[in-house]
Amino acid sequence: MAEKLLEIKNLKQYFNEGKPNMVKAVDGISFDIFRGETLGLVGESGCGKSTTGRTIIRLYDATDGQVLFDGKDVHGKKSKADMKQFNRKMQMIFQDPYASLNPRLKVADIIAEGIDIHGLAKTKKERMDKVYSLLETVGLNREHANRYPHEFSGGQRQRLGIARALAVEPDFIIADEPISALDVSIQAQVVNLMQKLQKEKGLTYLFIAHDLSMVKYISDRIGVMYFGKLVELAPSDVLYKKPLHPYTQSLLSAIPLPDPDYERSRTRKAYDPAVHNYADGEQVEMREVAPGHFVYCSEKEYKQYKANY
Amino acid sequence: MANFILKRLVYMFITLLIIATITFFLMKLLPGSPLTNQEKLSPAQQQLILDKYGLNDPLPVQYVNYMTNLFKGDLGLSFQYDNRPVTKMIGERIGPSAYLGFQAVLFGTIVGIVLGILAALKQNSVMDYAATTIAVLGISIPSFVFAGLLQYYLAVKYPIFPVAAWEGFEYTVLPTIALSVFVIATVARYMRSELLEVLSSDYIMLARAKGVSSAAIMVKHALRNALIPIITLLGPLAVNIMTGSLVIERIFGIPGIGEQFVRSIMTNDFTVIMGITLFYSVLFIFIVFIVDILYGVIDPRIRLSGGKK
Amino acid sequence: MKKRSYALFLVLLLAMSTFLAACGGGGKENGDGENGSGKSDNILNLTETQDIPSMDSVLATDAVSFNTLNSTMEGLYRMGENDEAVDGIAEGEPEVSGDGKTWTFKLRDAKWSNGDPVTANDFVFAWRKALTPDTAAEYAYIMYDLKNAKAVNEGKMKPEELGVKAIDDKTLEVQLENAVPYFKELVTFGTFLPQNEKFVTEQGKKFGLEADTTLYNGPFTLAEWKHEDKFVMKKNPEYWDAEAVKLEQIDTKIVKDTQTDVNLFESGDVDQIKLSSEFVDKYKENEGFFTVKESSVFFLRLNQESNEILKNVDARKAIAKGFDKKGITDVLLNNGSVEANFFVPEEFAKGPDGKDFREASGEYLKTDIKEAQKHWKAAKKGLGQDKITLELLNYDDDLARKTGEFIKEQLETNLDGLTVNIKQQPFKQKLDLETKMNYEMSLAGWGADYLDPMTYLDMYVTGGAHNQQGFSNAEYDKLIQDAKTTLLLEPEKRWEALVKAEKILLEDEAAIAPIYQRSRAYLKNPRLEGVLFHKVGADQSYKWAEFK
Amino acid sequence: MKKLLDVQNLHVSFDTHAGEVKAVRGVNFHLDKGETLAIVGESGSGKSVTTKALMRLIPNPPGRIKEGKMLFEGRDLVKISEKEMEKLRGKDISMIFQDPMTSLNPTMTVGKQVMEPLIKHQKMNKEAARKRAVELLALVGLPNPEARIKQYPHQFSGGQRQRVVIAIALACNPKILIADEPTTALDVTIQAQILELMKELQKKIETSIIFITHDLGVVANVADRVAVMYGGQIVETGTVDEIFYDPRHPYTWGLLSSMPSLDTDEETELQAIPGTPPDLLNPPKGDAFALRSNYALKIDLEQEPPVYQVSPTHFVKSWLLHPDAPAFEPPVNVQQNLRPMPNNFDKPALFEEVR
Amino acid sequence: MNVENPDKKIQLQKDLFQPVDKRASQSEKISRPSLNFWQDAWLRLKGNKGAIVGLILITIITFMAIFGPSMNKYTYKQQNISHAKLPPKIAALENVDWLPFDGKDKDGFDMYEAKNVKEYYWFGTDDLGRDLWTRTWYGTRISIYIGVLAAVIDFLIGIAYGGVSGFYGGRVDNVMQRIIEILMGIPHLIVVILFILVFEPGIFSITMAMVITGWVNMARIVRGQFLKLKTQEFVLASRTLGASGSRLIWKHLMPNVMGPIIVTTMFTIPSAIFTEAFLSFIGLGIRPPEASLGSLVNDGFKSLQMYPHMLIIPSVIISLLILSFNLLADGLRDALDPKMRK
Repeated sequence: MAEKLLEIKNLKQYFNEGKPNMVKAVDGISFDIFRGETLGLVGESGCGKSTTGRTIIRLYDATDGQVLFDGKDVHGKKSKADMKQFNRKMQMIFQDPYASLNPRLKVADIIAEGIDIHGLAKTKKERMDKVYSLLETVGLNREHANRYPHEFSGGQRQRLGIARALAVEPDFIIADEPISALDVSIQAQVVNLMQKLQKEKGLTYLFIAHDLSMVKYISDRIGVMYFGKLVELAPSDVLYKKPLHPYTQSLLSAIPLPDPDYERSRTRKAYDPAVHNYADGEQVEMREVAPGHFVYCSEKEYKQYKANY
Repeated sequence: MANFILKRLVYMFITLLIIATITFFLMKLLPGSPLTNQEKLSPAQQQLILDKYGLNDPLPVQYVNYMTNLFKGDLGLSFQYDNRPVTKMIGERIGPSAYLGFQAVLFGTIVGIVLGILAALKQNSVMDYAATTIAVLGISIPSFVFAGLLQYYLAVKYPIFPVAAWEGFEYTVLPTIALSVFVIATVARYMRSELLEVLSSDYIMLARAKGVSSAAIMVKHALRNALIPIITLLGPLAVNIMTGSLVIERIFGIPGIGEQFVRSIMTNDFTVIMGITLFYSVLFIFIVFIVDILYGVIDPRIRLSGGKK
Repeated sequence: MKKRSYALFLVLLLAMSTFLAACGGGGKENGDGENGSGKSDNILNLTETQDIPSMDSVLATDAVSFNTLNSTMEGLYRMGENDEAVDGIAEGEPEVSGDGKTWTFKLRDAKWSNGDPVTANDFVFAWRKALTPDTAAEYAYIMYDLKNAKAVNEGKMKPEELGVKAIDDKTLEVQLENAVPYFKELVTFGTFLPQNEKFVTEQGKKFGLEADTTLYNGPFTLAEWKHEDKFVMKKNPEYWDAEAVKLEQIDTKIVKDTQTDVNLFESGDVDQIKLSSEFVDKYKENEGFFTVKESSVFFLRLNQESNEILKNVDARKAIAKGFDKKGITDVLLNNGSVEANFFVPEEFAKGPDGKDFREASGEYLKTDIKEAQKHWKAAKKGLGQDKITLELLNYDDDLARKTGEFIKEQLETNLDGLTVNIKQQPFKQKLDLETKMNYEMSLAGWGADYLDPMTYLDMYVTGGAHNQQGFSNAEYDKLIQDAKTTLLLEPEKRWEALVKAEKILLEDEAAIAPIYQRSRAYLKNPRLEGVLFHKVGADQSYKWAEFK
Repeated sequence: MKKLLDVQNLHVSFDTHAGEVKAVRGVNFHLDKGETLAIVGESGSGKSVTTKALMRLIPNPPGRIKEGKMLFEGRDLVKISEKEMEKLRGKDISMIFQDPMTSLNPTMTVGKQVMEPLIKHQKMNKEAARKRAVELLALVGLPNPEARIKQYPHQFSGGQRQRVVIAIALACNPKILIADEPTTALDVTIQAQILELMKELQKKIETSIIFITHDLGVVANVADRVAVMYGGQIVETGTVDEIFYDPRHPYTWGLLSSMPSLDTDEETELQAIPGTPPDLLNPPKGDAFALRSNYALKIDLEQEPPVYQVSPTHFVKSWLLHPDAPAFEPPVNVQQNLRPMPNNFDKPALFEEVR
Repeated sequence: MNVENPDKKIQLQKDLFQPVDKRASQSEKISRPSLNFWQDAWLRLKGNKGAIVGLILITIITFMAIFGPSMNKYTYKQQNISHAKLPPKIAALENVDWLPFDGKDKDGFDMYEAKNVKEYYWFGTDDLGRDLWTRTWYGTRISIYIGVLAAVIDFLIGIAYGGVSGFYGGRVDNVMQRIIEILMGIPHLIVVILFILVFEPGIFSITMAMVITGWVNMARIVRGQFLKLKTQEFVLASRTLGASGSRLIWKHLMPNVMGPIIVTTMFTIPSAIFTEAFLSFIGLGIRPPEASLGSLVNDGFKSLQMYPHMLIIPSVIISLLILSFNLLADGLRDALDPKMRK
């Protein structure tokens, strides 16, 4: 657990920079991901969690900050070979199972894309064998290789997306809301698969979601984002049991659970950013309240959290 | 808003300058000279006349002269019609073309919209096929044949309308019909597909769920939304039609600018070609600009400063 | 608006169904409308294919301008019946000096439409203006017979040195370079019309651009001029010969499409139209149908300067004889045009003996396929080629196009191994290519500027401005030169020289391949009479027109 | 309690170029006054189609109600004319759609859209309707409604738009409110607010709600009764407690066990339902769920199961309740929550009532 | 479908109530036949009557354009001036009264008899005595050729320009869009005419003249599609895999823009045919004696009243051709447009 696979330092991603409609999608966040763990990233839509993921994998060039993967900076100039190497090590699973597969390609070609790009198969047969084994890995079978994406259901498509990412044997996978477009019954298929793969292949995940119960289930640690900032980061149990930031508390109190009795008694807490009442110039930053439990807070709040912990 | 308009105006101005320059040099590519009765002129005389119009100057000098005059609002004199100022010629010709064009666009749009609605109301019904067929039939016959037949049957054989001339409303009926055919077809087809899309949208479903009647849904909800994309279409279409159609103007004896334009090209009447081209470009760019502004008025989602969403 | 749209829409549907019905049944009847009904008897309705380019007589170059000027202006003389000059502002015959070079004209009392009298100075002013280089009058060359005219026009002399002066208000004296026998007819040409100096100066650049910036002294005045739409002429009460003018008004509508023209006639909106050949069959039995023979001759220019094949006289003769001219005149044109086995047209110029030029000369280059093939064989042998490709330059006129297509097919069929490619260009561009001699064969036409064979024949002197095909023959040059100078006072000899020249041009050299002399078919309201047609200058005169 | 709505043997099909898609295949359910019925099922199970059929909003072509009755206060909604249906829509039955971003007309002010049903059904004049619209928007918790009725939908956030849609739906105090996944597109915090709002308003105007969702958490939160749909049919209905604490259908088991609760730890594997929903172009023979079920019997592949009644309110369409069927244990995390239901019959009875 | 009499079921054999094996693999089975995008589109197209009518007509006309000219002994340029302007006459149909194929003119006068013509001209002759059957189909061939050629070149330039502009985006796109804006501001007519004047009239220059103004439309469509597609997740996915630009373009973007492009191309063909007809109208059409439908219609137009066959036959064919291309294009749009897909 101790080895840092990914270090994110003060990452910033602004869109339309310098224009009146500038958006600070990610506004200076820092965190580490350890080898073999799953880090969950939650927050409301528009809070910047997806942008964070895409910036890490360099779909966007960061406005500022650093992303160190295996100690090497992801952003900044890289040779083609380095870039290819990087692309093999870090992969992504996308949110929309309908938009994430090219409708004009056969499943075999979709899955084999990484194999083709990186020349991982020497013969056609080897290529197809890999495709078949990947299909089987994600619970589909070889007959599916010759079909087109639109013939598959959402869950199946999402598994195809996973197979595609796995084809290059990555170390690290960013899962960008991989289950939020799926039905409940199907979500478990994907989550189980991801867990299984993590165990088998020692993968590291950044799991981005807004479904808190699933995130809690799959993640080792969870970060909560609010308007481009990371407001709380803690091991998942701790986060659920001792949420410190009022936003996290509000978020947790809003999750409905499949238990009528619990639902009858649940009360929701609302979050009003005004409660912080930060003074001008007050230093607000991530502070470690307890070991591994970081909260975005002022010095005053920090003392308070610490006292009540 | 003001900023937006100012910026656009500057853009428009630069675009026009470039267009003027391009046209100027394009025209120099035209083989032949603008002299009217060259057939019988001696070479010495030809030189004399070319001198008079400054056509013997080196090209850069001609260009500078032209642009200087352009800034003064002077488009020069016609070669074909001795001493007639181009500005005046355009002023006289544009009237009938614009009037006819406007009438045709108005009539065509209304008929097109009605046909489009009829077609969309019951998709794949007899009405749909009939409306679509009328729409397509109209543009399947070459315009000069169509115009010729209109004239022959409705003016000569059955003298309902006058044959040709430019003397009052009844003289505009046949050319308007002939001109509007294209508008009808274009608008009807767009209207149909846009309406089909709008009618299948969620907010129409909600309106129906509110108990709004079909007629009210069409008028209050669907039409406006379906019309928005048609405005983009209609702008340039209107420019094209209002700047005159050679065919219609020739056949119905209309003193319009379309006929003038073609003739000036065929007779190398440089100044007139330039003048009409610039006039067309100004109109085109201006209309596109107006359409953009209109968009903001009709579609509340679009604010001029922010661009389209 | 909506209701109206609906109605119009129904009309549209009706139109389409009628069309379909007509297709199926092949509509039997067609309404030969009653012509000219319902219109006032004193108003003549006409059409023109284009607007008047200019009402400034010295700048006018085209048929519409000259026609309108002819109706609204009066020069020293005007063209009367049979292309004879009749009195205009000049009263009676001019006085001609013994050497034929000084002509003195007496002017009658006539008025401009603003009331000013028409004086000799008006002529002097206009003629000088026409020849001033700044004016850049394109028809200036027609005045080159005036003394010093060419020099003035080329800026080598001052306009004041031109051989024309006003002795007094009513007397005009003209000096000529040569004793031109046809000068009286020549001054009927539009460029010789007078202009009121005061008015012209007043109007400046605007002169001749609008109805009210132009001054008239002819049978009619231009009362209304809507550019590109129509123009209206009204009888001029100030005209010296107003009594002879029967029409009150002439309305001319600009109509560019021949079909529309016919439709307007059918609907009775117009009293007289030119018929294009497509319509001749339909109307040739009509009471109002007639044809008018013009002076225009159409021929193939054969470029002998740059084209190796056409340098060969046999090849030229083969081409000139190798196509069916009669097919063109009788089937294609179908309007009274005659096949041309000549260059100087028939019924055009009469010799000193009063006989037509054509009677004095013969027929050359008649269609004769066998002869043509013989020549062709000889040509191929001479050239040492068996496959020959020639380009035929043509222009975007319907008749020209068809003529070209026909000739191409004929030549290719009749002359073995010949391929003709047609290059079609707008008229302007075609002329430009001819001027640059950048063509091989070209379909061309030439119309007379004055009533003398010279207007055709001097084209082909070596280096002539309109030679444009590299034809050069010393004997020819000499004959023409003599006819222009030394022989002027010996009409018979001059006539012989001209006949000989044409023979050299055609029979010996086959420099060009004549095709046809054009006639035009017209359709008029049968009650319309007295419209005169001319072979030079303005095409028509309406001064004496009337409805019977 | 009186049945406000009674749907009997409803069949809805869509004609596509590939053939007839039988989206709803014989659905029976009823709705009592004042209650909330949740319909749960995955996408394609026919839940949305069922409710759209109730509103007669199935676009025709390609869709059509093939068969069945929809009795609303004794009137069969299948049979009445479109005109009469228009009078009902928005007044007696109204609807909320899934995506608030697209369910408001972008070119019409919010005020007008709220006023529309008021003017249509309550014959209000413009002024009265406007006043009422302001009240309604205030009621659904939109701040500053006076100013906001003049604004256009794009000036509202997703949650606010859904509030507007609710205001529209409730404008005429409908007897039935159909909410088609009203919170699926929203963030959890907003979802919670909207759910609270709906419950609050239900109390105020005593409307009955049909709530469609695939989120069992939401079901637990809002429902009085639950109908579980699968493959175009309702496979289990019961009170909310019966469904969560005494589920009988293997599909319901699957649904419940595929969701982690907050205390499911990482070591417990989720019980995923394998495979994909059936293609209703060619519905499988027998029990539609059999192919994905861990508890399938041979007969499931042959014959469609009948409906068994477990309690007066609890119905299950499964062969597992047949006396001859072997006794299966439900999955572990369902077992954890099982508790005895007081109203259960001794033995499931074959339900024969022809409804 | 409905539940059978439940009483019977109670007595069902017990062995039916045996658990069956877990059939997870079977549960992933896809029951529908495998259809790729194009097969699916074809199915949709087949359902569109208009499109099918269009397709059939195009096939027939194309067939005639290829084989029609060689169906009789005449060539498209062979003249027989003594046989000029004959109405249509077809051996088998000459005695059918209501058909206009009896060799009689519009006044019922038998022109063949009058001119002593023994031959049959199926579509009559023109005013140079050329066989109109041959010329019409020959002209159809040229027209289709011009239309298709223009469309293909439009297609290539449009894809290249629009593709580059859309794919690279940013400043490149900005500059390229400005260029397009300027081009749009210049009246097409002048460019078209100029082009033909500079490069002598002929099939190629006519086609190029149309292309020179036509590609802009295609480029805009391709660009729009590219801009839209390149943010799609499947493209992002490919980028995260390290796909090169050309791979993204050829494997991912291009196949997905084919739908709209094909539709646009289908609309380009009729408009090119029409433009050619217009050029004929102003005298800049195909070089004689070649023929195109446009030039035939234009020639016939003048003889409308006297010899209607010279106008009607080519008009009907050009109209049918345009109509069917439009119908087919409409159908294709419905079949290929993702908006219309479920």
